[in-house]
Amino acid sequence: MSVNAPSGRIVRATRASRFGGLAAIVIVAALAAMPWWGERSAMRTVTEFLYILALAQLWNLMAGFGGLVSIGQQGFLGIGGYVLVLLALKLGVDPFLAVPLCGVAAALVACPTAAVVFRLRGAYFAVGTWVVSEVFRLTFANIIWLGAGTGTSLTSAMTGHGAWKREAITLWMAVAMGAGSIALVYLLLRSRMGLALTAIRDSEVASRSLGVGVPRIKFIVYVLSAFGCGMVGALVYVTKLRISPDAAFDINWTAVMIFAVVIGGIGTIEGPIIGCLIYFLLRDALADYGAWYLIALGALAVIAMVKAPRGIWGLVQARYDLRFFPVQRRIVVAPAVPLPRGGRGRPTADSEIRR
Amino acid sequence: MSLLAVDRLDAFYGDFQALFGVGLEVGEGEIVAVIGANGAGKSTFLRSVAGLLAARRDAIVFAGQPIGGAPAHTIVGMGVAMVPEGRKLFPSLSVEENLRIGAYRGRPGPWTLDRVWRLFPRLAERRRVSGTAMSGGEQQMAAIGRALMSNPRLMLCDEISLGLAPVVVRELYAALPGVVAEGCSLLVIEQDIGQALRIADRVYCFQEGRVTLAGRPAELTRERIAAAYFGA
Amino acid sequence: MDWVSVILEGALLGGLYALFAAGLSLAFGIMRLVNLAHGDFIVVSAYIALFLAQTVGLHPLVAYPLAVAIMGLVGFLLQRGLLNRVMGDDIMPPLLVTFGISIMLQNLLLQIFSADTRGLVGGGLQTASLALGHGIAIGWLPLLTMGVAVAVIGALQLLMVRTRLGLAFRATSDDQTTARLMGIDTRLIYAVAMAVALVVVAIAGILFAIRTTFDPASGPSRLIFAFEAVIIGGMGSLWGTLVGGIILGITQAIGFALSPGIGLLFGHLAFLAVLVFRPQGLFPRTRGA
Amino acid sequence: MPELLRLEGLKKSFGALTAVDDFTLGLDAGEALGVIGPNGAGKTTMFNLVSGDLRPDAGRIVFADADVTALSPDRRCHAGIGRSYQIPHPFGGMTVFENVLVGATFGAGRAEREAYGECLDILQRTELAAQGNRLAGTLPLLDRKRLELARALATRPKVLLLDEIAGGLTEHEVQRLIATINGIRRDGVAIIWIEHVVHALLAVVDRLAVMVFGRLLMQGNPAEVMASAAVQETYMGIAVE
Repeated sequence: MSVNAPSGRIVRATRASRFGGLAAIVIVAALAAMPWWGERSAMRTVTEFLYILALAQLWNLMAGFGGLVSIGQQGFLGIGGYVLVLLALKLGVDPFLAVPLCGVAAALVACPTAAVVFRLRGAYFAVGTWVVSEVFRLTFANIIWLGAGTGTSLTSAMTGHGAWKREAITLWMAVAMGAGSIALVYLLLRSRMGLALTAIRDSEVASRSLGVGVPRIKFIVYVLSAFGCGMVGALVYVTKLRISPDAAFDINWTAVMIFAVVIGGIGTIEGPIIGCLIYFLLRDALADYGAWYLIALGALAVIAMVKAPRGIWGLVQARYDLRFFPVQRRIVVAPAVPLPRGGRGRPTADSEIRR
Repeated sequence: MSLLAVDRLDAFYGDFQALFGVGLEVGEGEIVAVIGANGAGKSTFLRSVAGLLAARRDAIVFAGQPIGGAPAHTIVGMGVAMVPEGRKLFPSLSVEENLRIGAYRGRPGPWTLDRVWRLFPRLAERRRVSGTAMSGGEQQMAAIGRALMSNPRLMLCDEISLGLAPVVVRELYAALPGVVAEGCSLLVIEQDIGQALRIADRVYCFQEGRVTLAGRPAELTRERIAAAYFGA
Repeated sequence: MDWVSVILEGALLGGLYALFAAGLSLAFGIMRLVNLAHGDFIVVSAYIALFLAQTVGLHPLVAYPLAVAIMGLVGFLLQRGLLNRVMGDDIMPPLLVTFGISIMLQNLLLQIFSADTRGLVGGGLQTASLALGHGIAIGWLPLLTMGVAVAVIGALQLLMVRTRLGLAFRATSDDQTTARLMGIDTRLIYAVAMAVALVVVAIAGILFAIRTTFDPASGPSRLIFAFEAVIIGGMGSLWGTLVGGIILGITQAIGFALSPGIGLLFGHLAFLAVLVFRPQGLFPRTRGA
Repeated sequence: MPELLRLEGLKKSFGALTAVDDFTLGLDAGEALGVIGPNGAGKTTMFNLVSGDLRPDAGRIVFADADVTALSPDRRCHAGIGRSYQIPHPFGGMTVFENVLVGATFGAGRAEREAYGECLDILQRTELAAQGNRLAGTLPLLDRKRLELARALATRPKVLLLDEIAGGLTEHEVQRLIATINGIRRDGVAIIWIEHVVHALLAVVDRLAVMVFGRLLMQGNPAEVMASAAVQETYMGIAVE
């Protein structure tokens, strides 16, 4: 994709990204075909990996690209789960149809919530989002009709589907959410709004003075993330078939999102993918040691923030300058000799872009 | 042996170099002025001496001891006090508390609270007021008083005439010889060249991070200053 | 429904919340640091006191002060060794590091002490109460907690205003760079500030653990109560935090009286109401004029 | 020329310190106005009031016959007020080209692809073309100042506020900056320029205003203003003795 301009073309794709695009299509196709070749436990793990990846990408969109650190996204995840209970269990709506509706419900709730939490800034915004999530948790914990504190089961809502069909659709939805969240973040960052979002992260004052409507951008990103979290929440409880306020609104949802993004590489699209892989490897490796995997994860995140704030992908990028999801617009002066690359040191005249 | 000897001092903001091999000396009981256009590196130089910017260890020697790159709070303990650009009084502290914090290291010496009240009587009347709830001139007096409270052997003054009416500037500069008499040398950055030439024993001119002129005021003609100032 | 004793009890509960909040407000006032592990340190101090009193067998009057001292040391080392490295203009590193610590502490306590609920011995204090006539009685423990809260906040206020350390705290809080020009080692001041904050946290933790049972996951909600008391009271003013705690205590007590499930919800809604209608809190300490 | 901008009785104080005190000034379309005065005279605060970063305690701001006093900074930018900052605020994590693109797409409201050409042109005019792909966070101070100018230009302003953009430049660079600004004026853009490098100002502005202690001391023909004893006494401090 390039546009001709008087003194150069604007290019985004890198060799890595062309290769990356191809690989992504192959992977998505392979995952989507799992119901035919994969066995059940592998499918369940892949489903879980993909919806956690979606959560991590959405958290990263807000914090890594927008500078908005929320520790209350589990609030919208919980809402997604409970709207599923309302629609599928109480009103008899097909659970798989209900999943997107749960996302919309979470987004609707996010609108008034945004008006409240955006009165706070920085660390206070973070704790404010947590309080909001607690308000949601306590609200549902007091609705007897939806199972109150002990929660409720969703199995009776699943009767309309055979086992194979249920697991296949669940997997496809997970693939849609995992790949969809990456596509959403990628396309959004390549758009005008992406420019504004990263501008706000770097300097809110300068963004305003250059015509960026800061509150509107923050609001859109907040509601979009809520929509994603709501859908993931619904999918989670389609698979778990049992929901309770303490589980649906558990802070550990946010802990996993944050640690995956921080360890993998905050502010990049590749980072959360690596972070989620590490999370699953660590959880399996320490599976029979109780909560030690969470302790190890927390420790890794703390070490990352101190020693490598740009995470593992940050280290790789500094070393090899690979970009699978190139968002940066680069000027290429005709003919195909690109301008010297920015980044670490001084741009030297003869430095060819390292692919 | 001079009180302060700066030799081949470089300074950087990230990969942007602001000072190029600066050399300068301040003798015991001397008043040295530094002039130069905006962005010539005057404040950067003062911040390096005060320890707010990284510097080569032996690039700055105070009273025979290398202090280059030492942490700011230890340099103050050795007797180098600073009156920062824009005065920077502490808003949530009263005038008296601002002066007391100046004596945080408790270095022995002639300067006490009463001596400062006598030097700047108007401050005594305003002692309970918050540090920033005063006029520019009064704030400047408090900032100088605060630096004196640490009983310095060398006081670094960054643009003390900044934004002040000439009559107030004259009053401030009138107080400085009294300070020197108490055994405190001065290194003064001054935007107002006339004021600098009147007060200083020796003058250095900075231009684009380099010393372009050094000498006694009497030897410096307007043309040499203009050339050093603008680099024509 | 005896509303008088409900409100009185809520007000006294506010003393505990003010103690929760004082440590948070101190750390934010001096260092602009919101410690997301604040609630977990409250629980950690309760477990240390429990360990010293019951496992090691020290008398509570020895074990509890010792636990407070240990927490002070923990605060100093935590700031000096770790948090000072990530402090800076960007608010994200300290936030994420303290969040990491919070998750680590909760799960570490889980592995060491298991998930069973525990309680601290209060020497019969929990049950003793004082009759005020007209059938109204208030417990000795809540009264003592309020007394300790007022004493601690008073002591902190005196420290800030009367002492050399207090001057250094306030100067560093106003302008860290200029404070260094006064000869203040601001990194050391940050460590001392966190030590003081965790001493207050330990006092709160022990009183909280005597009052109710606790388990490794009790931390986060304590952080939220502390945060709400600070916001309701107004950022940066310790006395405002006490009033914020009392208001939070009362709203929760009313909520509990109406129906056990929605006590905390009432508190959160009061917090959100203050946030929307008076974001700067009820008693904001106006920065120097 | 019709009047483009009018400041009426602007007042702004921080506690006891009055930064801008009953400040009234007008600017015609396409006109270039220089503003001088000692540091701490309230010049940048006045700019913050015009750009909307600060709200005045009293007074009005009228721009293109509309009262913009209560308008937010982004809406004033859309109206045509372009602002550059004395202390540069680059978008450090984005390339220089992308920094300018933000101005073009959000300030001037143009579709991204259409704006590419103009952004490259602006990079050329402000001598940043070679730095186009470089992360703005790694730029030296002088290039950051150029980026402030380039970004503000990209918003297609009717009036451009420049804040000490010539400070620290060599004489040769000052001449090139003067050429760039005169080029901007040829496009009909009005300019208000706060500057210490007085000879650069004199080469561009039609009118000169002197601000001291938050007040307008005097304004008028640049040569006359510079020659007046009052200006030299308070501002220069050299000539009088």
